[in-house]
Amino acid sequence: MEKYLEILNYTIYGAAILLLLIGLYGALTKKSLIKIVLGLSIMDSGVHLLMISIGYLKNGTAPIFSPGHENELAKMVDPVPQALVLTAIVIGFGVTAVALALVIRLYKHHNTLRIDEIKNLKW
Amino acid sequence: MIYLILTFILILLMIGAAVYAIWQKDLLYAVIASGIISLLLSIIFLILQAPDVALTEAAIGVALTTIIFIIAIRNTVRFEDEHDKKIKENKIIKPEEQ
Amino acid sequence: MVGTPVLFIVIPLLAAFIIPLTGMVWKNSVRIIPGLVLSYMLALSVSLMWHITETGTVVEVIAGWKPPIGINLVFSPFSGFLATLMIFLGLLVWAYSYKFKRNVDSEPALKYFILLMLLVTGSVGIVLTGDIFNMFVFIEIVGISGYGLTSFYTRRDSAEAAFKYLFMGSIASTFLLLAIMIIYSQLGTLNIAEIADKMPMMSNKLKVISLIFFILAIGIEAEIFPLNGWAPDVYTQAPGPIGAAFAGIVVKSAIYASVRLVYTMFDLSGALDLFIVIGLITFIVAETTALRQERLKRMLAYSSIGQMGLVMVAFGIGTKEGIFAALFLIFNHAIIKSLLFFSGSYLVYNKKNKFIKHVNGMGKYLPITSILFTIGAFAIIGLPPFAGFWSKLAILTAAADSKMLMLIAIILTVSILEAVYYLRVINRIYFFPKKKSTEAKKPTLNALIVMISLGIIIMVIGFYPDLITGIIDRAATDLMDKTGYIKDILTINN
Amino acid sequence: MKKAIILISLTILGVYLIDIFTGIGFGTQHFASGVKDAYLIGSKETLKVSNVVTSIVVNFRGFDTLGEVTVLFLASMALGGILYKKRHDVGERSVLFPSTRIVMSGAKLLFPSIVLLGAYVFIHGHLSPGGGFQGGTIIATGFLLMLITYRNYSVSHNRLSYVESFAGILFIGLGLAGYFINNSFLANIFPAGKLNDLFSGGVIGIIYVAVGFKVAAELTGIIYTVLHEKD
Repeated sequence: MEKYLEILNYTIYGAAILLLLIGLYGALTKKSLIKIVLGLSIMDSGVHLLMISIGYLKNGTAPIFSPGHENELAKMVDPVPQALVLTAIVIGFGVTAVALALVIRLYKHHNTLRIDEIKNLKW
Repeated sequence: MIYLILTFILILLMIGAAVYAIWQKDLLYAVIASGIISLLLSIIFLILQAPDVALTEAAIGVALTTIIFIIAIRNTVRFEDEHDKKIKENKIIKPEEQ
Repeated sequence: MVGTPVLFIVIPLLAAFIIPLTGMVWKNSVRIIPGLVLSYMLALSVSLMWHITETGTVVEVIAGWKPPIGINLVFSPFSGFLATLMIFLGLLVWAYSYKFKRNVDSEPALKYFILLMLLVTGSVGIVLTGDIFNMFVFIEIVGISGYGLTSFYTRRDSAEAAFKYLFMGSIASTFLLLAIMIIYSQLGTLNIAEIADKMPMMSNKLKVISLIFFILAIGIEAEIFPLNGWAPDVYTQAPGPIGAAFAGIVVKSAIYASVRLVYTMFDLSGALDLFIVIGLITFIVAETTALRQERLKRMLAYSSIGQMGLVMVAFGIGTKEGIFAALFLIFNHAIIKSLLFFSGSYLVYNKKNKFIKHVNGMGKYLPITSILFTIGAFAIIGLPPFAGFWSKLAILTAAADSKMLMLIAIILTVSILEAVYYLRVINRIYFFPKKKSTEAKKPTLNALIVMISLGIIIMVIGFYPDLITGIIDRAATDLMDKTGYIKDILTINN
Repeated sequence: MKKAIILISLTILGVYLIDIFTGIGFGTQHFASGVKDAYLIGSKETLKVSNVVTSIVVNFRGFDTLGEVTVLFLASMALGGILYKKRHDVGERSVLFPSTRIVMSGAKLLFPSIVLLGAYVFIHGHLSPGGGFQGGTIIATGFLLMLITYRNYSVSHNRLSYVESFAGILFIGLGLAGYFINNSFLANIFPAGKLNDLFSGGVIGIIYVAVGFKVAAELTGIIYTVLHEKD
């Protein structure tokens, strides 16, 4: 059992970091503005997964005192990262919405989404 | 044990969806793939004992973010390489050819 | 006492939620209320500055939980000094742009003031908060209001600049979250004082990694050299006064964050040398780039980045004199660069590309604005009767005290470059013939009052630097006192 | 070339991150004494809130939530500025696809239950998983469903900003009540009650309801603004 948990250890962290890297790669190399925003949002997802998995405890329970289980303090997973991720998700949504609004306006202005054609300013 | 296998499958699917989302030229499919990432992510959050976050991710990541992306795509173009297509159809002329 | 630090955040947010309601009844309230709120904040911060000279640092807990558990706000001489400066500048920006775009359709113009007020609030929050995740939230508030303000003009390429800023800002927030999580996973706390207290428990490798992530994230906001690609475009494309707001408010809060991290949270000895190296590179690269600019606002933007590099260098010296010089420079840069942005945007008003050549001969048509621009330029170069002279002198003496002679040589050489490009503009203002097609725009009355009062402040500080050095000296002592900071927060009995 | 450089640097970053996080370890307690236990005990003993995440989000770190609500407010405001149109331009909304009768009646049927679910989630935020954000977003998805199905379904912009402003004022007002009565912003001013009771946690439940209304109104407003962009 311990061995499997060790695998899980690597897979969850690995998945989170891979998501982060894939998102970052997309954001840095892709030419389409929407793809860039998509990459940023995938990157955010990766960080959120990373944060939640840091707070996880083996065989832990959710941090809720349900009736009859009020004394299981030690078994509860860490609630702090969950609260932080809650905040971060909502903030990330706000940023994504603003980004897409900017994309729509850029498209109206330049009639293209290609970042290599929108360069009135230096990139 | 069953959770371990489930998590492993979910993670594989999620990475696959992420790669697909970045690789796919059709932005609509890419956005749907990113919605799938959020969906799988919310299940993983549930397995990691974070029901609050799972609920939020399901509502925001799957529904709202995806729909806003789709609206943005509808207002712009659907394909990533829309430029090459336009050149092929001679709709726009490259600046140096002018 | 007018109130406690928490009102710095709560009152503007309350006003921001109320304004949409009052705006339906009385349109002009959207313009006026932010000004009232900013004046209230200024009164509050000045009275708190008086208060802390007698009682020492004010620490306020939120929701009644003592610091490691709850979030706390710290109004110390250092953070209070920066907060007061920022609020003062915010008020000036508000007054300058009060009549802004009156004839244009009013709706986006009205949103401008709410966004400006929240920009100031977010920056003050970054400075006052004692919790790293709370700092992240405030950085996001500053970021989003910044994106909104940058993309304010629909006709220019402002959306492009805003998108660039947003791209960098998103990557920054990701790295910030990573760094916060690494620290949380090791120490189990998010409170800056407790992190500083427990820092020896962290392994060296993780310390270095999290510091790098922090510097990467905050460096994007603080316009450190390789990460400042967004800044010139934002300064150029945003409305004129917003350039001043970025240079005077946002960047200062980012500098505060990085300084707080290095001086208080991390006990790494090499971090200060890193500051010097980064700062010097930023300083040299930005000033040489500014020399090659053809547009006025871009030139001012690069000059601003260069000055921030100089501030980093001064902080990196690490002695009390160094910190004193850095804070003095921050103060001077805030008022002088605001004056330059304010007057500069009138010199190139109504020009599409805002080229430097458009200022030709403006000395005759806009005499007061030109004189004020000249005062600002002389002050920032560091000519003797103006405020900028004392801060440059302070940096040079601090470097000399620490036996860093190379540093003095580099700073002096680069300052000559700085002088060259500013004098070039002044030369054009006074000694070049005016083109026929360019028409001058007279500044509005409130803008004129703001610019003249800034000019007077520069002159007064230039002649009587003692007016401000006492406050800066206390702020510098406060920053050096790490154990005092930890003790103030962790042993609060509320 | 650029891609190769990016790939290499990303690989380096990835290796470093993997190294760090495997060093940190998974599924174990990483730190000896953190704020975690204080939160768990405080939530159970003092605040009498069963959902610890709720008590952190609303009370212990309630200031973050205030900032976060402001971020959403700012986002909707910035969005309005970015996609600004003169009043008379606001015409018909673009609909993603013409919906069939089945979708239309299905949406009509689902909408009340979605709103009800959202309300349930944020009223019981301190007892069960969920709360203001979750409930608010669920309600916003309900409005989203109506908006994309019906071409002529509209939400009054004024009404949205009434809800938004009043919810925000309620949040800050409750916080200020704590400030004036108990000398600390957001401090609890009502009796805490009993653990696992609907009326437990004092001010927390009420604040979370306010957050729920605010989030719902703001997200609906954001979607509404974006949907009004016609191609």
